[in-house]
Amino acid sequence: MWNLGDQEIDSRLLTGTALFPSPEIMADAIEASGSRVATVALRRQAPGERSGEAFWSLIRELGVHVLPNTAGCKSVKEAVATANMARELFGTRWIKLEVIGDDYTLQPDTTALVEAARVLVADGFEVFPYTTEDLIVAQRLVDAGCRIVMPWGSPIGSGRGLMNPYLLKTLRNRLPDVTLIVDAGIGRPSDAARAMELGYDGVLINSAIALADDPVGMARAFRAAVEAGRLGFEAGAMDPRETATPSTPTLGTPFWHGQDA
Amino acid sequence: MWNLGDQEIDSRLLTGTALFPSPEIMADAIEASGSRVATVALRRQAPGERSGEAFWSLIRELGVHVLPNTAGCKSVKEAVATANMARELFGTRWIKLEVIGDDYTLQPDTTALVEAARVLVADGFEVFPYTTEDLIVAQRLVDAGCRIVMPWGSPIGSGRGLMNPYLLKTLRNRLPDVTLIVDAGIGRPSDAARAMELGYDGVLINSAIALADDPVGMARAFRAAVEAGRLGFEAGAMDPRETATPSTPTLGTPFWHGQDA
Amino acid sequence: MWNLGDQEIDSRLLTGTALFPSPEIMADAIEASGSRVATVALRRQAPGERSGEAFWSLIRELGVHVLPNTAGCKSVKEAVATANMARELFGTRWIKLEVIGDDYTLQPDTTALVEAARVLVADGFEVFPYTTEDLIVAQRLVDAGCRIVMPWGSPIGSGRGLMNPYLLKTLRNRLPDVTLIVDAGIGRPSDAARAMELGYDGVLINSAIALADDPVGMARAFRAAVEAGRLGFEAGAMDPRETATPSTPTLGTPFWHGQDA
Amino acid sequence: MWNLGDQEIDSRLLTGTALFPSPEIMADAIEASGSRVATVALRRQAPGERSGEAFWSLIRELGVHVLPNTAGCKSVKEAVATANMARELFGTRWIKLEVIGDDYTLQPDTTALVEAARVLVADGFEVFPYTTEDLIVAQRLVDAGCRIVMPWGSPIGSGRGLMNPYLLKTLRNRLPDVTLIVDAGIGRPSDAARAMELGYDGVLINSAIALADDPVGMARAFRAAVEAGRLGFEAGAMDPRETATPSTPTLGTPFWHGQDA
Amino acid sequence: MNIRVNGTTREVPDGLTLDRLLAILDQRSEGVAVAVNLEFVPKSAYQHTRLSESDTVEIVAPIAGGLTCGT
Amino acid sequence: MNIRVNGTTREVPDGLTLDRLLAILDQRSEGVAVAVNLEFVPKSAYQHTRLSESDTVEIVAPIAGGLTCGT
Amino acid sequence: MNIRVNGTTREVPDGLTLDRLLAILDQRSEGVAVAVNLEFVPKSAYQHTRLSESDTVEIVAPIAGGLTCGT
Amino acid sequence: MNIRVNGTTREVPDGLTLDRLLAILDQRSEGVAVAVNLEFVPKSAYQHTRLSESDTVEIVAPIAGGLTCGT
Repeated sequence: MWNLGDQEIDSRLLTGTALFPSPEIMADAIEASGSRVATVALRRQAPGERSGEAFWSLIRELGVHVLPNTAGCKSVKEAVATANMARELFGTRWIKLEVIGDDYTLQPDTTALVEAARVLVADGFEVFPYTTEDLIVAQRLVDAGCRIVMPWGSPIGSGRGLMNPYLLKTLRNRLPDVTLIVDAGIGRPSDAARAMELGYDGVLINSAIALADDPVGMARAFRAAVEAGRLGFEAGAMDPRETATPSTPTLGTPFWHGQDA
Repeated sequence: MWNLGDQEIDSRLLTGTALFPSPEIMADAIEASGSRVATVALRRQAPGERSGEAFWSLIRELGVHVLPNTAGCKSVKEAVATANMARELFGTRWIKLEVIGDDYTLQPDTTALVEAARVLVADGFEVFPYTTEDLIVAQRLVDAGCRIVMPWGSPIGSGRGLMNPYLLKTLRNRLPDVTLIVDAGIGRPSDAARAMELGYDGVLINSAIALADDPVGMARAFRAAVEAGRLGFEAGAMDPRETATPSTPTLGTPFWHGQDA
Repeated sequence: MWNLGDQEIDSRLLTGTALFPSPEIMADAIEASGSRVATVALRRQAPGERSGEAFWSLIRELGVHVLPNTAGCKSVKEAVATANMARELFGTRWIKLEVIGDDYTLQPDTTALVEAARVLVADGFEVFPYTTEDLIVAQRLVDAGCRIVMPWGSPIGSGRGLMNPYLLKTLRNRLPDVTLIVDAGIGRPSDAARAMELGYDGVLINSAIALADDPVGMARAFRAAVEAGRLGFEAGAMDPRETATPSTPTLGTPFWHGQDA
Repeated sequence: MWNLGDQEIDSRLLTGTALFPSPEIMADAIEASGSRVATVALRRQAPGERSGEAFWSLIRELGVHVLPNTAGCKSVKEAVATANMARELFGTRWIKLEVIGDDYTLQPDTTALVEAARVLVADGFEVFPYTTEDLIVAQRLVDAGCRIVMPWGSPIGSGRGLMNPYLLKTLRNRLPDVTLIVDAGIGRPSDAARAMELGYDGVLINSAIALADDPVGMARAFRAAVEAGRLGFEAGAMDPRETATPSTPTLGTPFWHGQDA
Repeated sequence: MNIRVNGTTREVPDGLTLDRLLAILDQRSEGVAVAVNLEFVPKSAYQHTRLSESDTVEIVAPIAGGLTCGT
Repeated sequence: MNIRVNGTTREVPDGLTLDRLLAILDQRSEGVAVAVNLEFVPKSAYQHTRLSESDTVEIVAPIAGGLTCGT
Repeated sequence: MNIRVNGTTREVPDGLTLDRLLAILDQRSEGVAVAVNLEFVPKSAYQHTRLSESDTVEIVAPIAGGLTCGT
Repeated sequence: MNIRVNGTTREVPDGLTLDRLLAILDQRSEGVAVAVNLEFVPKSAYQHTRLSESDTVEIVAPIAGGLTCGT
């Protein structure tokens, strides 16, 4: 069990709900993942349409904590309005705050992000800001009242894993009391394990599960990987060494060519 | 369940028994790891000493398959004699064949390795050769009758993980029907997961578990990591992409700046 | 020849002047490097002291363009005052703008950086901002009037080379008309060559030259490396391939085992 | 100047002659590269054909040392016969010994390689064996009488650079007195610089120059890169550090927030 | 007067309130949330929120969502 | 009155001008630049810049410099 | 005659058999395995294996083992 | 008799010598080198090297060459 915001939960894997082949596969995959937190989004309602309700029912049945995002927002104003709409619709004060600065890399606009975080925290939200590995920005988010910071591993949907483990590790070391979650770019279970070994509190996965040949199987894989990485972090991994070292003791090796022992 | 030699087993994690803080911790760690195969070695018996028996009893109680190694051997002749002594002592025809060519890197002498494998296979052994990622050597080992090939990840005990994933992947692709196990150098659970994602059939871990601050916890970590990597392999991971790709559909984004839709 | 701000210069290597074993070695190294731009700084003058003048004379004799920096500044105000003092003292409107946000990583505070850049550009400076690889920040710096942007390779003085080649390459692709210079973290000549191969316009080196066993020799090394990387970029390097490809044509190979040709 | 076998030469770049767009571009590129050694091969002569002579004349005009290879050979016997034919044809006892064990990876068959090297050294050849980064094999080649050993960087023509810098460095450290040349896989000038920084005596490049958009420009790039890497090796590069370190001295920084100094 | 609803221009009666707009659109207020001119409007205020010429109205509903979406 | 010069507190005559401060410090104005209270003061203004109680004066000179310096 | 047992030179009676050597060493044959001059000797042959001057005998027992051991 | 020359089967007179083979092929001996049955034959021996049924002859000339060539 660990604390994410004001909730005590038993899984360190957060999942997205997009891009799955079907709603059923999504539901099965989230269940298989053991995840207790699922991200959701908003879109314009077409007149007379009802698919939003069906989706929302499905999510409610899963019994997970819902983490709405401000996907697609490009300004503080858009993000704040979207957060408020999400709070009303989903009945949660959690908000995954995204303020995108570039359409190609989908990179966060960190200046606008900090400003939006400040507004939303003041308005009672638990803000989960999606940011880069920039330590100064992370510190500003914390100063703005964020208890959780979510740096990217690599650009959203790229599946490139952890582009910059050195700075991610620095972030962890410098912000020991902040809940840190790697939020984008993870492609393989080993990437998620690596993030957890660095001491991150969780990882958020969407594309890597939803776009696998077998999303449910991949959900299981990430569940195990996050557990593996966390256990590894807690058990204190050995450091890499420059040279080879035998793991069988050398004393008493048979056929030792040598002088009288 | 999978087949390792003539045995059907349910774990893809093989463990070493050396370097643990105590025999009890070793036994607990192996149990926690879920491993069904443990490596053992031979050493010169000091007159009147009995510790070998105590160790051997402990291993038998664990109920695992025993995989004796020819640790420390530097010639075909030494390796063959050691394999035969091990067969008599441990009552198994399995042998982890090591013929070391260099004291500093503990690197296999692949020429002698192939020759020793040939002798031992002819003599009825199930040979698990410890080798490099050299494809030609692996092919020769297969030609010599090995059903299992164990390339290193990096030098023994170095904890550097997979030095050369490109060649390890090549080996897997080119020898699809051989049982391939990464045998040395793995330092972190994520390394083990990575090896399994490449399609390897198993990994053998010793130092990384035995030298962790908490060996039992680390054994659990590796158990989960091996499972994660295997599940990930079977579920068909997405490929890394050059560019960012949104995982929330863009159609219908609120506040879309734009023309009439 | 290329254009750096309003100057036409013939070397793409910019050098720092700090940390050298002696002023003479500094002068010899800069000369050996072929660099036409040297960074300088300001410090508090102790009463009666004159070493600043000696240093300044030495630099003037080298005949290089002087690029003062705002080293150590942590706020917009400090940076702007320092830039103005530098302009008066060194008689140049060039300023390497550093606004540091963290004492341990010496990481730029990108929000303050953009603000200071705006002020200084309006005041007639040619601003060389030291920043991260953040594309949005780089774009803001360009919007603020910077013609030159200097992302780090890795933290100052760390010698870790290019931490994040993927984002550095993205920056280059997305800002094709901006003068881009890698400004920190380069440790080895091959790192500098790599930066230039990515299409960067120049690199700024200090520690890697000044702290080498032989700074003058290392200056020569970096001179050649920058040239190599630039030539390589211009000549259009081949892309890495997944598989081996012979460079000797196979047709007509002697001893071809085969059917009648 | 350095010694390659019994020759004193002034360039550490060896070049291949294959895959160029035209013989003229090949000649111009070799000249631009400053290389003093060019590899050549043999092929079956079609009746009445004369192109071999034209090629041979062109090479002779370049005035470089000719290094014939045993390209395409897959057995000791083929390699030895090819070496002897090459000696007669090219009038040199130098031979680049290749014994290929796999058609896809073009990987050396190291066992056959050592055997062929032994035969050829005994027959008076100066053998340049193309091998992997395997230390034991390299030691056997030295034992067989080779003064020069040429490990691959990565598979021939793959342009993947140095796959395994750790083992290449180990090879250099363990065989300080052997002439070591990286022989395949180099894709970019920075790869060549890196190999030289590791202390290698030279690099052999073919595809990366011949397949560049501008082979002559790329030849110049590699010339500079090899020089840069060698100078960097000789000048003693700084080691990467875990943390940032300022290169401007901190004492006397203006605006130092602080106590009375 | 003309207003924009979810990116589409519509002609509606002058002084229309938000709850009436939803009625016109045959849109129940459950399951949606609304912003006018980039400001969130809570459900309780629909009745009293009077729209003006050129107002921009966003009516949104839940959807599956992962990380972000570019537009 | 007390002012701070380069981080050190000093007692100086009330209403001192910047050029006089430099003279007191035996500091030629060539080769240095000055900021008062984090604002740059150009050389031409030294004569007319009158210091006040608690002012912070920075007098700086060239030094070798590379990238940044933490403080 | 002199033989080497596990790296140590020992004087033993001429023509000693392997089972007698173990008895002299107070070593039960269970739990150990033996090689003479780098050739494995199965337990069933101890009784008939006669040692000669300068023979090298290895008597080994189980130990924890991981990957390899350099010597 | 039949021999193979550079991979192609050819019928040639019984007992043909290597220099005669080259003549038949209209191939000058300068600029080429020869191996018979995977053994190198130096130029000086062409005259005395008599070919037999099924012999394999390789006649090679210089070509541009880089690293290796697979076949």
